[in-house]
Amino acid sequence: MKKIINNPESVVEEMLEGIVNAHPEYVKRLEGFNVLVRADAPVKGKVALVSGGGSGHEPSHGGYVGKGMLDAAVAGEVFTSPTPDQVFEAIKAVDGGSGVLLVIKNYTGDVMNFEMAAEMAEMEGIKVDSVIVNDDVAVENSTYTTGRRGIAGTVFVHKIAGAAADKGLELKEVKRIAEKVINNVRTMGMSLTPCTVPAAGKPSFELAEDEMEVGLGIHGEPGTHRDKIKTADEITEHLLEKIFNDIEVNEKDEVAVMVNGLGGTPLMELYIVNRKVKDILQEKGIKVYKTFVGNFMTSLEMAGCSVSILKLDDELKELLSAKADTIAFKQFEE
Amino acid sequence: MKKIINNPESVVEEMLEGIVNAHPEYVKRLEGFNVLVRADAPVKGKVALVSGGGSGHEPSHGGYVGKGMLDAAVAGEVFTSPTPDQVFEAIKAVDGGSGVLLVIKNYTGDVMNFEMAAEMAEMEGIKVDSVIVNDDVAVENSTYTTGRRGIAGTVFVHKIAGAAADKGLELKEVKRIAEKVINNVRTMGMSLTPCTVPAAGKPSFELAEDEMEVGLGIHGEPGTHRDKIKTADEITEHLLEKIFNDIEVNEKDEVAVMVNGLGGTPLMELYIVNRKVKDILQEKGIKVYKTFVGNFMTSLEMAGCSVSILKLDDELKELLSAKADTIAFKQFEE
Amino acid sequence: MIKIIDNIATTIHENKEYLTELDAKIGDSDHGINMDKGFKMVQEKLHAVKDKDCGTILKTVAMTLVSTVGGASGPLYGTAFLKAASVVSDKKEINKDDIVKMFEEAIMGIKMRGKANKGDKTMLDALIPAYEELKKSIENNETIIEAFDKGQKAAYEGVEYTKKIAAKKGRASYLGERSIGHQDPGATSSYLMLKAIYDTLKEAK
Amino acid sequence: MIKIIDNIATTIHENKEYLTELDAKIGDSDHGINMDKGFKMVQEKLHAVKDKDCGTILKTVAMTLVSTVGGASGPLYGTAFLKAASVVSDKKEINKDDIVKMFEEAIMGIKMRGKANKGDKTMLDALIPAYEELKKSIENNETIIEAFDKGQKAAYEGVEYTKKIAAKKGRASYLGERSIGHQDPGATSSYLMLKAIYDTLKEAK
Ligand SMILES: Nc1ncnc2c1ncn2[C@@H]1O[C@H](COP(=O)(O)OP(=O)(O)O)[C@@H](O)[C@H]1O
Ligand SMILES: Nc1ncnc2c1ncn2[C@@H]1O[C@H](COP(=O)(O)OP(=O)(O)O)[C@@H](O)[C@H]1O
Ligand SMILES: [Mg+2]
Ligand SMILES: [Mg+2]
Ligand SMILES: [Mg+2]
Ligand SMILES: [Mg+2]
Repeated sequence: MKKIINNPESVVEEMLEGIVNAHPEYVKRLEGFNVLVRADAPVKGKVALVSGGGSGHEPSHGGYVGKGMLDAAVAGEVFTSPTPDQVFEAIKAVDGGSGVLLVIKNYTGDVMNFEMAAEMAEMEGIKVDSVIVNDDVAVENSTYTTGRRGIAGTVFVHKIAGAAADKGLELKEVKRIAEKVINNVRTMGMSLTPCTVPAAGKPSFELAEDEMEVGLGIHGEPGTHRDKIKTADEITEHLLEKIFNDIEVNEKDEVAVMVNGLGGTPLMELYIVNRKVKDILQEKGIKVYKTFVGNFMTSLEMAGCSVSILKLDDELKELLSAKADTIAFKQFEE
Repeated sequence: MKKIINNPESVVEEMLEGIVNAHPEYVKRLEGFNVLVRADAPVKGKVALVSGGGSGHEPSHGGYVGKGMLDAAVAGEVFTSPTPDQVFEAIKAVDGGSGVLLVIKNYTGDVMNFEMAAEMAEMEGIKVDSVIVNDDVAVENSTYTTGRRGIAGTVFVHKIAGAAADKGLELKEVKRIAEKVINNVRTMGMSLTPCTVPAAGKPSFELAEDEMEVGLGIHGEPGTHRDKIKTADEITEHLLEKIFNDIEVNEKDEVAVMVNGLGGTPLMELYIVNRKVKDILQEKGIKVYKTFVGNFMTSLEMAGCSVSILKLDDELKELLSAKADTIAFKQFEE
Repeated sequence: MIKIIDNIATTIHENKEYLTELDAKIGDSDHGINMDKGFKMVQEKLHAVKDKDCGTILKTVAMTLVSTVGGASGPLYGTAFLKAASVVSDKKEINKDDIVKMFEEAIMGIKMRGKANKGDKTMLDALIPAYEELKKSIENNETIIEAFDKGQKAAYEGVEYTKKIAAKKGRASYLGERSIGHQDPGATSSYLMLKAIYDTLKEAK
Repeated sequence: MIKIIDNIATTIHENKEYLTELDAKIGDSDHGINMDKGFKMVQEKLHAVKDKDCGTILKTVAMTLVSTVGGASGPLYGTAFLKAASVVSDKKEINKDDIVKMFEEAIMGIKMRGKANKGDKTMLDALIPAYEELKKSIENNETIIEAFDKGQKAAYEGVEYTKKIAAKKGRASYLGERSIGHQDPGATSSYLMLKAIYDTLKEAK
């Protein structure tokens, strides 16, 4: 295991200290908890957004705390959901009187821990609601299973619901908009290498020099299949094919694109993927409204990428273009 | 070689297409050249900043094209300086009548190719001047050698000189400020893994499972020495020690910090490094004015990091805090 | 009460590796580690509440599990203990009816929290049969010890049954059919807890 | 003139691997590749200017090298040819004095561009001795062929000398003392070019 760390047990603690040291103008930490909240929290009168999950997906979610996105991010151990008491503290710290929306990635542990926190908060009279992001088309969706996982598409939920809250919309409205994003975003990923959870000390799986894993989760869960490494264009075609099998996007529709790196893949390769994404969308007559390329939802040092497509309407477009000023996602108003 | 690419020969071309596809609101490409210029270039009356160098350091330099930083970035082949004709086109395209400043990283090839371009531009009556960044303390500086290399500190030059140009300062002043940054910034790096130039197909060097290379350049040049992997705290101590051996920073001085990832290292580790940087600076009574943590000047997928320290005065502080709106570096005014 | 919980904690600790190995097959190999972490903390906290009413004690167990176990089983077992606590708040003694009611509430809590059902290859496949047997036994006026004996035996059968079915809930569900043939770790820890209760009661007699 | 340049290109092509191997030892193993890429393009462009004056021809060579070779040697050789071109602009014939002047200007150009000097382990360690011998020979009224023969021999000695010294300029300078024992690739390509000129002149006689 080659990592720049001190002690596998303390990576989350030390990372959080490093984040707060670096960006005190954006975030402060709730003393005694693995929770980062906006430096100016609570914002009176604004619906607050809380997200989080296991660590190891940086900049998710602490990097999105700030104006126009999250009010708090709760950090669990690496790839492990945070416990409800942590989430509960986050909710209490950011509630500005207009209620709190939890943005949860769809994993059994995350869902249950966040929902328990919501109940605790409600018992204290805080208005809490939640949405569950499930954009990963690699997993089949069915009401009889745990359903699709939440991956990079979550960042679109943070951005757009965050903008809605920033506009002063009420909790019900912010939730409606978050769910609209969830219903319209799909993601599919692949990786070239595994990653190593510091406490485990060894890679989550093994891949031969000429192999790639397709459709895997962001915790190194096994994907849909293993394949010989293909060209960037072929990989991109496959990812988009899976996405378009799951969601109908028609000619003249407008979309936002996110080409997300899993942590160990250089930007150069992500842009090469984006070139092909654009080509394919252009062929289909789909209009790209905005493109995001970078490391948004990572799996430690895993090499690989995911592509997300978000179908837009006027409301989503306006909110996606709104100002955001967080550690890792900044955008000027247009 | 595990990469998401189509053809090793066309990575730069396809990457540039991917960048322009993704960010047409920021950059356009000079037809037939590997040059990205501001979408609104040339900006009349403003001193223009041009930088560039070999590719493989993304988001350097194309990611810094935009308001408050660069007017153009010239992309050579991977780890190879661009030729003067390319740089010359960039200069012509962005000159807004107030002259052009070239920001060159100190490598023999880069320096000579950019200077030839400057001469070509002067022959056409364009006012051109240049600065040479040499922040890498791993290499000994001496007038009898090629001198220190230019690495991550270059991004501070882009930011601060870019802000000076944005303020409407004249070429001489912008150059003076760029040189002030260069005189006050030092960087030291280390890596855990090599990187692979796509056209070469194999890693630039080999490192055992328990080894790290200290003081290496951003093209996989050999470092000052090879060592057993140490803890993050020990590594950080060593990097800062080398920096402070080279530049005097006293109690009460204010600095900006950049903890830069080389491409394959997760943010988590960079923040763990930053935690220790802050501790050391605090012990010395040095005040941290601003901290930047992320992948700013990379070496393809190399795992590792560098730390840069920039000594500030009031002028540099003001310019560092100024608004910047580029693809990869965005900052709201404070 | 304190004695029972203490014994549960000891049992879980003794089976830490075993539970983790089961989770390695179809999950993320942390079930034993997480459960042990939780019950160790429970043991530490028990001291402070040992003279309190049953509701307070169980609530302490619940909140401790919730805030230390994490993953799926933390909130599930936490909810179960919390719901059971609500039946006996302020009570220092527990009667037979309380036991049935506590059990019932605990299962409803788990169902509510995890949205799973019998046959989904979860802890419910141990707990529901155990509850049914225990209830029947008590309705037939058998002793509490007899009731828990029947309960733990039914839980054991339930654990065996989980080997035959595919997971529909939790992390194992990503494996689909490939989860068949493996025993569910959560069902196993549920069985172990019931066994620990039965053993404690029998010993105390 | 065209013939000479064509032969230089051929020589470089034949030594592509050799020059690259030398660069692998103390540089980044691209010198032969880059030079060959440049001179191939020169050969393609020569056609269009073959009836033009020497200045135009040399300027074409210079600009082609500059825009295709890259790295350190691209601008250096480009500058050298450009400076040489300035001596013979508009001329269709070159005399002995022109040759000395062209050579002198080329070396000054390289020095100006690369800020290196004799003894820094660069192409100058081949070119400066060559220039000095050639100049002496011409001042002594020897033939152009004789002058180039002495020049290329001095260049060869210069290449040998680079093995003995440490690099102070260019990429090899990061190696410091560790560069001793290796022959400089740029000095070698300079020698090969002079040799090609001499061979062409001798053959044409
Ligand atoms: N929705 C659910 N309802 C009931 N039990 C569940 C559910 N999901 C998972 N479980 C139980 O939790 C166990 C796994 O617990 P654990 O390994 O601690 O959590 P995680 O899967 O988050 O790592 C499973 O074996 C199963 O018995
Ligand atoms: N400053 C300099 N002045 C003169 N010649 C130089 C200088 N720097 C490098 N060279 C020459 O350039 C050669 C290397 O050329 P090349 O490999 O094409 O460039 P790069 O080092 O950029 O890859 C060296 O062998 C040396 O002869
Ligand atoms: Mg588990
Ligand atoms: Mg787990
Ligand atoms: Mg070279
Ligand atoms: Mg080179």
